[in-house]
Amino acid sequence: MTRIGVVVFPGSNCDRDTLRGVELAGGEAVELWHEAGSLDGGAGVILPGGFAYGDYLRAGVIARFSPVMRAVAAFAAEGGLVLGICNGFQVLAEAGLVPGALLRNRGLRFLGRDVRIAPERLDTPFTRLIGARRPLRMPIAHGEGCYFADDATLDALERDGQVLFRYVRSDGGSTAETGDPANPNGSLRAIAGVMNDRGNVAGLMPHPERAGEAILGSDDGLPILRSFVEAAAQAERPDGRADLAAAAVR
Amino acid sequence: MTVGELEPQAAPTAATAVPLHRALGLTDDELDAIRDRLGRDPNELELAMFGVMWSEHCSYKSSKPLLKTLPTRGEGVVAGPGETAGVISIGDGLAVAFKIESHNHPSAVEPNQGAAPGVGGILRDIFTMGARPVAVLDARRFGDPAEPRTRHLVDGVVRGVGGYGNCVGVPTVGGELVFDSSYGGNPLVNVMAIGLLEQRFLTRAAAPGPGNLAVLFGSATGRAGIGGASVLASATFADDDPSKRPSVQVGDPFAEKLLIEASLELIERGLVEGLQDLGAAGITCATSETADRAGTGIEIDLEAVPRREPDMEPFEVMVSESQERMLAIVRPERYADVAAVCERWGLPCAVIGRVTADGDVTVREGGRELARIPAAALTSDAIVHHRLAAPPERRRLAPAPGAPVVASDQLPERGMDPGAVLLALLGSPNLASRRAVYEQYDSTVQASTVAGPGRGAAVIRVRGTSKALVAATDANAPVGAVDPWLGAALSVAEATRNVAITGARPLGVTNCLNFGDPTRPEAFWLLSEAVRGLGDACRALGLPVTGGNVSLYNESPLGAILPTPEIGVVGLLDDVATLVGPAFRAEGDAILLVGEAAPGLAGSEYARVAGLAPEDGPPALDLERERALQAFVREAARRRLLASAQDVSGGGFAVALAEAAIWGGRGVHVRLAVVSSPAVDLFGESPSRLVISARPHDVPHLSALAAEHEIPIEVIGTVGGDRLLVDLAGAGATGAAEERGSRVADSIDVPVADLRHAWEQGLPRALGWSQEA
Amino acid sequence: MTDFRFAVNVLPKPGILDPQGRAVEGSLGHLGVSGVAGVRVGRRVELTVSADAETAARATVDHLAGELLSNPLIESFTVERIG
Amino acid sequence: MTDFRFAVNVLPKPGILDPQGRAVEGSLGHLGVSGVAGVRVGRRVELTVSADAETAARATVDHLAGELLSNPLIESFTVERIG
Ligand SMILES: Nc1ncnc2c1ncn2[C@@H]1O[C@H](COP(=O)(O)OP(=O)(O)O)[C@@H](O)[C@H]1O
Ligand SMILES: [Mg+2]
Repeated sequence: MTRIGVVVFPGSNCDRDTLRGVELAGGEAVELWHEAGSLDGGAGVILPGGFAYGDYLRAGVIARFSPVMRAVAAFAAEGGLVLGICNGFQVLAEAGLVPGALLRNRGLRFLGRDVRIAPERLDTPFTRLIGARRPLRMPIAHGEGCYFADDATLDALERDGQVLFRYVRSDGGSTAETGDPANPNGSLRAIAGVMNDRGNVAGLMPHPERAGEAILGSDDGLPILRSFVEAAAQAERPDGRADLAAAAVR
Repeated sequence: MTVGELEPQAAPTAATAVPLHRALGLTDDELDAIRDRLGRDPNELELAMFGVMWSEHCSYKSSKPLLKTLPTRGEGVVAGPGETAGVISIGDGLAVAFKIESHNHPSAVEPNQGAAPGVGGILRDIFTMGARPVAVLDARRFGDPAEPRTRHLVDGVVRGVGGYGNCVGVPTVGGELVFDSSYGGNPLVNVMAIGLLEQRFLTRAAAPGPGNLAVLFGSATGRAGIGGASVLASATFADDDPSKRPSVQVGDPFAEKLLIEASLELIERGLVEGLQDLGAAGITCATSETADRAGTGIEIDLEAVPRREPDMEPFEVMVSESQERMLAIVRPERYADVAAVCERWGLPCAVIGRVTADGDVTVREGGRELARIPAAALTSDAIVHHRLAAPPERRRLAPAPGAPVVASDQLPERGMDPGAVLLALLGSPNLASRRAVYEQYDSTVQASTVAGPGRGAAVIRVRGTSKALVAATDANAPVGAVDPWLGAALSVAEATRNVAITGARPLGVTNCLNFGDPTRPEAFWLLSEAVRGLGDACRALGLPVTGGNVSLYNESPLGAILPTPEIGVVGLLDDVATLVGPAFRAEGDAILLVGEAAPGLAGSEYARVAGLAPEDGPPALDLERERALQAFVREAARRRLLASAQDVSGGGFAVALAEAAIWGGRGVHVRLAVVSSPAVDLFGESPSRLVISARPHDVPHLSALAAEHEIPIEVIGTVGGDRLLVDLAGAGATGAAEERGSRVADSIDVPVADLRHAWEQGLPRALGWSQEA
Repeated sequence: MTDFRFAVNVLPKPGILDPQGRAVEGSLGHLGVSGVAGVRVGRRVELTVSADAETAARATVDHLAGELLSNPLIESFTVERIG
Repeated sequence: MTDFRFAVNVLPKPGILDPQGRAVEGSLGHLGVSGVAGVRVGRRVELTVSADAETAARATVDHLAGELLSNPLIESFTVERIG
């Protein structure tokens, strides 16, 4: 089975959910302590949600300096698959591993609710198994999820296909612009998830691991985790990683 | 116990004029009782320790005799009152721990920072037992939502509770939000927490084994929350800088999260003999309670206590309520492992003393002994007061429960159209959707929330099993103001009914008694009647009371609060696949009314909206009927005869029906036989009633089952369309009502979309929150 | 009317727990920084006041700082003229 | 070694939306305050650095301010010596 590392920072609180989500998606989940110097043979790494270091100062910024993040950055630089969910996205953004920053929600309140998102493309390691499901329903739970980047960066992200998910209305048809209630935090261009330019590191604010079983109201998150596990399995094979990176970008 | 909930004490400003014990909140009689127990005069430090431990909050000195009357035994109870939290076995080697507590007074002073540590405190009560917290329910009551001060408090409390709970990663899955002007000067912030544990890890807050180490871990100790005892500081320092002695504590949810993980790791690795959280009265409370429970003593050395601030006085260290700390009792040979666990989680940890055999709490500083008090004198043998109870004047004016009063069966002026009344009720602050508030909480973390806030009881699945926990909180304060026995009994009936209608079996009850000054005989009467009602209801329903909390002195210059017995119930659903929800599910399903309306509108939301005086008489409660109703609905769920089940409570039948329609996104057409009067039948809140729906072919089975339980049941209509249509029929309808001057002629006919709109907009509008996002 | 620009610095009072400051101190090791202590994390609010005179402007800022920008139970503030 | 105390003021860059600043402006009316504009809400971090000389201490602070205390994408900072 494919090993997927789930990082545990002090203050991570979705680590257990994510470990379980990886297992539901068919992977072998291993905990990676924030002081770890290596990724313990993981074929992919997930930074889970929560409040690493209390999110004090700025969400994700203190966690970014954890020892394990050096290993994560090195792994990403080699083309390894990295996914940040919610707080994990914030950590990746602070670390500069994905573009942009996550500002306080437009309404200045923490928001926990189900949102609808739609993938921009289905040929990435994070979305390949989503198929025709649209829109995807899953919870958000964050106070700082307003995606921000300057206009030039946003244009480049769109041009280069780095926008992974956008918030959409419940009919799924239309993108939720800033100011639309379906865009819960005021994210610019309704961006809910992005990738780096190489296509192997992604972050998203909604929680796929909380939408992995019908009993919880939605299993729309499962295909995201399954995509990740499957892509990681492929990356494990000789030259798999290079293929993957080539396939993912453009 | 709840941190920072010490009742208001005499202002320490005139410390020099007032004898020290009085400035510390102790009466002359209490000082004598202390002398008795010590056989000598206490010194200042000892007096400070008695002052906090003999406070109402820590000692239960007024309520203890009442609490003793509550039923505590029940199936599977593993820990009951007297332990940090109630624990009940749920099979598979698992157990559920749960408790409710208040954080009222600090929240009134500083809503955000005051409310937040309340969450931390109750969570510690749960994980101290070895349970991982899996859910929080927050029950809160505020004054008039139109008042700026209320809005400030609501906003602060919601941010405080949310900020803390969201960070520690425990989902907030339910609770209450009630507005009543009586809470204007004294809001109620009650928080219930639920945890799951493997029963073999059940841990006691006891200090067994003389020679074992007393280990303090978590945050360092500062001057936070010294409260009333700060009088000692002003007595000691000539020019005291008050800014240095804040009594408001700042919670650190990040530290709490680390504390949860470290504590559970210590327990699961078998490294501790006992574990207790530090709350009110800090080290004094933790050491004396753990020693007393084990029949041992504890000797501590203040110099060993890690501090956050320099120059702390011994009493400050002893009574500080610094948050996010735990006391572990550890065998000497295991200390190195304990320290390693704390280090890994980044938590300071220190041996501050050891368990002794002498039964005393002994405080040393280096070689000097500063205090020595029998542990029991501070806890189990603390003073008890038998307070005077006298019913208030007004009580005698109120008619007996259920007495029909002419005034109450009238709809208000706008009630020419009951549809308009229904819309007004759905949009009223107490009945409208709570979404604007609960969306500020994380209700889905831990990925086990089957039903979160918003629609009746919360449902949390138990991972690794097919089971689910079902929980609800309720308090009927308005009826309690008229008849406290009935108010408490109705609260139990409603909370348990909310759990039962999902198909779950209620396991036990926890409660938070929010009342006024117990030295006022009328206030004490309210409390004692409420406890009697709580006990009677729990006995009738066969449920143990496994714990709770008492918050007295909830009074402000504006007056006392309504007596508020907050009830928390946890139930067990054996197979989560059989869960019954409240929403109508399918076109063509039959709608049935179970139970029957009884007169008495006092305390209802209808009465509030219509401006009726509470002296009208509240609805009666038949506990035997309630028990039968709950047995019926559980059995119906078990046999999968129910498509939906919703209980009739706030706003009465019409609101229950409308909610099931709104949540199901479906219309209904029903015909209601009015027995009493349209107001009573549509909007009255008499208990033991349900609105259920079922597939047509299940109806005969349901009827037969209801007959077996001797419960009235009646098919009243069907699910379908997009409007809510209620035709009124029967002797009490139009004609007869008109004759009595009630003037109701119309049926209800409102689009479900309009009902939804009223329900969704009500709360943000009442609070003046902009409709952002 | 003249425009005066001020900064209001809001910090946790001495003795009040400052979890943010503590978290920052705790992370310094990871950054390879030593010799840093006494970290307190607060807020800085900059604002422009239009008034006839600086005293009037400052009175407005003091009022705002005490009522809105800080929580007097746990925080103290200072006001600086910055333009 | 001498102790130097500094303050780092972190503010949203011009052009970056500052919902907190807007919220403060929005509530001025309720407080009966007028003539206030250009509100920006940021952070202030005070800290003590032990070093041989102020230049060394300041270098440490600059490093911390740029790496940890501010996010250069959205924020700018200034450093003040305060003791
Ligand atoms: N209203 C009540 N009903 C039943 N038990 C109660 C009530 N109030 C307090 N208790 C019990 O009394 C004991 C002492 O309460 P408290 O000091 O708040 O506990 P702890 O220090 O363990 O948090 C606990 O076991 C608590 O459950
Ligand atoms: Mg306790």
